[in-house]
Amino acid sequence: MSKFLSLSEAISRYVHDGDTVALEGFTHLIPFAAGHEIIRQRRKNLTAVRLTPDLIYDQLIGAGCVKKLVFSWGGNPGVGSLHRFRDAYQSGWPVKISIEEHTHAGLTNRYVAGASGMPFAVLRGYFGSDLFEQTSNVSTIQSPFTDEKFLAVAAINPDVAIIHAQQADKNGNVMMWGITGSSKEAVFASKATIVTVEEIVDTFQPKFNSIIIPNVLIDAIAHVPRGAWPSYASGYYERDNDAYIAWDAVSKDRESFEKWLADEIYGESGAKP
Amino acid sequence: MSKFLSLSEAISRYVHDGDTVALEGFTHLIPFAAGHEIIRQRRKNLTAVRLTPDLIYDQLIGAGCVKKLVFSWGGNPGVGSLHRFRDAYQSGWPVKISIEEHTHAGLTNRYVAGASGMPFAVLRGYFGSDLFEQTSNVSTIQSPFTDEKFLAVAAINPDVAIIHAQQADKNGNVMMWGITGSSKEAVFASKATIVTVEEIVDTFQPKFNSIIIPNVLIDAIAHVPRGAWPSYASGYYERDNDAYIAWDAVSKDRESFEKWLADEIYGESGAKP
Amino acid sequence: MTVGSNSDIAAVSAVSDVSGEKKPWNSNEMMTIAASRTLKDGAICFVGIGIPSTAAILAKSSHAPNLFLIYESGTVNTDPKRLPLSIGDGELANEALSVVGMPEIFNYWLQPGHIDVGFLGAAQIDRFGNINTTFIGNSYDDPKVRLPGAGGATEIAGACKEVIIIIKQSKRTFVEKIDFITSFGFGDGPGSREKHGLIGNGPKYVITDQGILEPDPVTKELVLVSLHPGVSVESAIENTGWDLKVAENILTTDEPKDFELKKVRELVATSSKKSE
Amino acid sequence: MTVGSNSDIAAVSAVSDVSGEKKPWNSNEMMTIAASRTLKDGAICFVGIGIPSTAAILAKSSHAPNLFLIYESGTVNTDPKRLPLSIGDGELANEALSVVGMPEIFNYWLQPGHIDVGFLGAAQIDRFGNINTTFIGNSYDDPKVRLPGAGGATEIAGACKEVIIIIKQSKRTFVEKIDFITSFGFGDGPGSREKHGLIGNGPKYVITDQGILEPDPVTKELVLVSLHPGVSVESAIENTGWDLKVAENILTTDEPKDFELKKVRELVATSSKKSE
Repeated sequence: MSKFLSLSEAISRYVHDGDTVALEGFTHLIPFAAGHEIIRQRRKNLTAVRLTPDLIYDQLIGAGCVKKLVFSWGGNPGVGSLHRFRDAYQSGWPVKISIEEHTHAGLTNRYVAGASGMPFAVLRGYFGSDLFEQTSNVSTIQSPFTDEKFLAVAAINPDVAIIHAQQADKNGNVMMWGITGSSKEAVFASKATIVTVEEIVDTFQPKFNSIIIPNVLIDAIAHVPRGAWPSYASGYYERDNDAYIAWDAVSKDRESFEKWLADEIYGESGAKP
Repeated sequence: MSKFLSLSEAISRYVHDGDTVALEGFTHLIPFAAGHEIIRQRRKNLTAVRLTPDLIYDQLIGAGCVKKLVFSWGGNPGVGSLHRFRDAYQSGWPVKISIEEHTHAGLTNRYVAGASGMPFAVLRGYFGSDLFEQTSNVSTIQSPFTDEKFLAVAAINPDVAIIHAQQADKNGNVMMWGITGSSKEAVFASKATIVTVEEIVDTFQPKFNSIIIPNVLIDAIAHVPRGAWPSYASGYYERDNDAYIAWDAVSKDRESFEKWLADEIYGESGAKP
Repeated sequence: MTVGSNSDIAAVSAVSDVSGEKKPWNSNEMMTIAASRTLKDGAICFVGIGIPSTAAILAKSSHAPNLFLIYESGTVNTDPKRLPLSIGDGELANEALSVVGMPEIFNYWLQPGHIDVGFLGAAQIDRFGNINTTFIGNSYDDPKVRLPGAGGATEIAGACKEVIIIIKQSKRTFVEKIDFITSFGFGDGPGSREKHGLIGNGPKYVITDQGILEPDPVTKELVLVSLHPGVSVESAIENTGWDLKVAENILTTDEPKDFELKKVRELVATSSKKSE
Repeated sequence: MTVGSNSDIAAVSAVSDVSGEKKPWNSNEMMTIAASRTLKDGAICFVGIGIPSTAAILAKSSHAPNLFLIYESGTVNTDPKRLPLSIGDGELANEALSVVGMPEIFNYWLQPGHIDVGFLGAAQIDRFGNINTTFIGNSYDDPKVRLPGAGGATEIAGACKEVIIIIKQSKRTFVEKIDFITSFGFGDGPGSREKHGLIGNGPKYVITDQGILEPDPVTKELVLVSLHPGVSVESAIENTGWDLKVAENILTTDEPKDFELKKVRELVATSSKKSE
């Protein structure tokens, strides 16, 4: 049942060294502030799951929080590579990370299986791709009704899911609208859930394409306006594309990244725009 | 791509003798008017799929349109039995029907599999129930990752899904809100889709718990105000519970049912309140 | 069937007193109130039409304001002010925190074990809490009486942490061998649920017009643990089709409190009026 | 990767002319326009960022106003007025008929074959239209260059009725053997797709800066069927890492029309301005 906590308290209680964490949000509503707090609290050995490990996971990886990355598309969208990810994966700086790589359909269905309390989900996918040979947690399964084989993906049940949403009400229910990606499935699949929100409201107003996450599925809510910056929160602020572009230079070498860490995360200023 | 047709034209084009049809809508938005039109056009040998074959399927069965019923809960909700169903199933009047019986979870997942383009879906279900032995289109499946067995249900892909919705826009997209049951899955699973709507609007307004069905998934839209009566359409009219209660007496014997058919369906008056 | 998925609303007003004794409440009221009292505040509860809805609304209006009600039609955390006439009554949608599709209800809420308490009714029950809502007779293909079927019940019985069964007790309903296992209780005893991979703990209470039964923690056989006021052990035994086990220290169910009766009657009256 | 899921926006403004000849358009503009022309009105199209989005918006503004655009982020029938900066750009959600979760996109829209056309980009392609967006080098575990990975591409390649691949042609990209098959084209020739149970028909066009390739209906090997204006057959062969097949009656791609160039430049300019 959701409690309103400070972000620092929420991360401290629900994210532990060695946990499997899923910071979800597909381009929209990426929980950057929560990611920064994880860095600040110097969590280690995380298995970090996310369809698109963009800047937020590049930052966590560069800061040494991650030992394994589970993902389906890794890049700085619209800009280029994730330099901190490459440096960790290919050169072991600051720590060597391993990867488990999927397709969007595959990883999405790993969440679906986790949300469904099933050890696996089935799909048409991966066949013909070399990915099938490289990736653990996939297998084949025979249809019991037809003479066809399908892909099975293992469920993923993170220790904690972290998402950013537009609104919480006073009872600790959460409403999000616009692009929600696989966030709902990540929440259902996870043992604990932290939500950062733009605003706390008395009652929700109807919105197109909204989903509501009931308080019984949430452990902690932290009120963190602009908590998705530099990604965007529909109805609140737009994507700060300059920050995405600027990240390329910041992350390109270890020194400039360490300066960013010191100035923006560990320093007084935090990582606010 | 959706076309606006009269209900009569829609049924005539998309419902054929021997088809597998799914008239969905869980308590809410039950496409009664469309069902009556199927009776009026004297369709035969339908395989009729529906989670809850309540009054609407009692009427279709009594009128002799159905040869097989696929369902998961058969009753007149809040009232009692489906007399026409029992008469057809147990005494073969007016035609003998066969049944294929599921649980809600099982039949819902048959639609999910159909919507997903998979020949089956997997769930935790049926085990321990004698239903497993009685029902076709279920099987067991071994998890490829754990030492557990699960239920597999075969996909269902009806020839035509028929649903009732609150609104269509001028482009033939449909919006529904409130309880939508398994309607979305039935539409995705079906080869053709007919939607009857309360109203045609210029643009949709945001509503809580709304879903939108794009025009590319729909074949025919018929403007049929009160087309869900005596069930209800949230925002338009309430359930006519008296009609549900009255059905018990109407359907109890063959003569009163045949009079109802003559007066309300085949006669001039139609089946309007 | 989920209790009352068929005709329990009608039954509520029609029932007469089993004991023959004059009491200021009827047995449906007693069953409703006993069921209501088992609901803990904050529990996530999968509810059906009729007695379960009445019990849940009563609990929310008294000791369990944060009871979290889910109906199989997709209404999540709903707070109906009147008795729903059907499992998908507009009232349930209007008063819900959200309404979702049935795949989400069954696959994301029920199947993984999020539901604390599920209510079930039945036409027949055996000593291990297995229940039948499918047919009465010797043959599935040629039943004596065809019942509505499983609906949500089979998976409710499998996956809810606790199941509460509400059923009137008689030799017709409490039988040595049920004609069809629609929903699994404890099978033929300890270990049966595990064998079938069911994640829930099975029946916790069976609430009847006679009293309350609970499974023995070891043998899993239902034991009469409480008698409703005015009901005798003999009556309970007489109305059971097997050799009923009775707890050594059998309790008497607390009499309905005034506020409980008042709320239940108000709900039932409004519901009947609605259908007149 | 879906085309441009990484850095194609940047590339659009940076690209220089391959032929060395002065032409009033650059090769990215030509690729975009050629891709746009392949899109039929009313088609359901799975779009990525960069050239596919530009091509789709151009098509909707001209010959295909009813093009039905889906992005993997969940936006259904969207009508962006400017180039989206990312696959989940707010513009895509704001202009969409509806926005759904990713399970619905992949399981209900893509997997059953509802999508007519899917766009893909690649770092490497082979003669059978198999593509690599995972890594360059000899070893998955120790790559020379790590690429973004599959994203939606593998299942787009499998399930869309047609796939259009957009890629610049060179000996580095058009290779005899790709380092990793991320997304399947025609495998090693006829029958390969069927063997893997892929329901879509595979690559229909490969659009490059040199021209347009189509699979031979029998052998499934890519054949150069059209050259962009100003490009020679020799240039196309020179920029291919295998023995390129050339159609007997090779066509010349129509020059970009004024309205096409105007729209593409307008879109790209707005997008660049946005990122300044």
